[in-house]
Amino acid sequence: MKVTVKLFAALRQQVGSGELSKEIEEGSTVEQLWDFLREESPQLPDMKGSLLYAVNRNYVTRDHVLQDQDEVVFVPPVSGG
Amino acid sequence: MKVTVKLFAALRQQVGSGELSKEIEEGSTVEQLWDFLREESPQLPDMKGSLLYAVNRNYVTRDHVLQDQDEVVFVPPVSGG
Amino acid sequence: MGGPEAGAIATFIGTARNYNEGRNVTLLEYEAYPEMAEQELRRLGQEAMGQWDLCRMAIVHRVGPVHIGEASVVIAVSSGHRQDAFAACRFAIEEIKKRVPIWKKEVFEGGEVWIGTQSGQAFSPPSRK
Amino acid sequence: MGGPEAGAIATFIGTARNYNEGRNVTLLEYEAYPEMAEQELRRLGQEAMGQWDLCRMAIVHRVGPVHIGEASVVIAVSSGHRQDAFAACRFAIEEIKKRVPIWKKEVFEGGEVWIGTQSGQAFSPPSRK
Repeated sequence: MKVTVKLFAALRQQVGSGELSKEIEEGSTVEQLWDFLREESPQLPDMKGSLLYAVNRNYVTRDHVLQDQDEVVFVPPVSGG
Repeated sequence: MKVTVKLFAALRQQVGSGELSKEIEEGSTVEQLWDFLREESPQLPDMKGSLLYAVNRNYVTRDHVLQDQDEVVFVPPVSGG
Repeated sequence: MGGPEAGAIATFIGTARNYNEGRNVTLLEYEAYPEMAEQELRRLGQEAMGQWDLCRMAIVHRVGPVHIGEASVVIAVSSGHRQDAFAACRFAIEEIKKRVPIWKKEVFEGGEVWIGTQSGQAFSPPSRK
Repeated sequence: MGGPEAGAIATFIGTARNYNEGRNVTLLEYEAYPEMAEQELRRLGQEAMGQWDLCRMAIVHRVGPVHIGEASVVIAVSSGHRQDAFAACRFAIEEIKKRVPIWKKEVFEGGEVWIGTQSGQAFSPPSRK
């Protein structure tokens, strides 16, 4: 199945793209997708401890299971305001 | 000796004047001046418990001894803002 | 109020409400002991500047009639970090309500009353200076 | 923001400072995940309306370049009583900084950095929803 990954801020710059389309296995969690992405793009920092996960514009826990066509965003610490 | 009493808000309306000139005895305290004023103008409420005293534009305690030419204000509970 | 070294501006505006303690208010009227009010405002501003790390602070209070919906008081504070601006802004309005010699008369349907001096009402006077 | 039933308006303005953690900052640049940022702002507004007795609330956050001295975020809250406006205004900026997906890049003399994602810096992530 296929999901869309959107990248922002530091992550967007590190990967060099704001949007990726990823083929993943059924039953994958959002955390597994992040691990998968880091294998592909080793320039991504090891920042699991400070990362939040958003699926379809809502925060989810790391063990959230992805569905086909999900929009996934790895949210580095926000710094608005 | 002589002091000036300025009255504001409810007190001004109750006395019907914003400024009074008062002859007082040497050694009088600001609280004694209030008592004296209430004898003269019984329409003034018994509000010692909530009154503040200001002499020459500074808050003072009730036992503050007045000097000639002092400007005295009896400050009912303020309600600015 | 801002400036290159400011990261935060907090403001407070007090406005005239049409309702207070069961009364339909139609107008407010403020009266001040002007020389002392200005001095106390300046003083509390200095106290705030000493207590928090502020860039600038301004306070304006109206006297005379203030119609419903209009502002009676405006406080603005800028600082490097937001905590200071918030705290000082809050401090300013609380101190104004405790010690700055300004009084509000509420005109409502059927009467008027000086707020703070109704007979029978209990007050906690500010600590005397 | 005001209105006949409002007695208080509290506002907060975040402005771009020329100095942060030893760096002479020359420009800020904000980037957002716009759809989710708007949704989170709306959500935190609703939470504030449920938690305090408010009349109105508005939040604006800029994206793109923000020059030194300019505002990056404006929050305005009106309420019958000042405690509610202050508390909700404070809540809004704290929540924005915790959970609204907006990021700030600081451009300074000699470099630039995304705030919040510097390596080696410790973060306390917001509670997951």
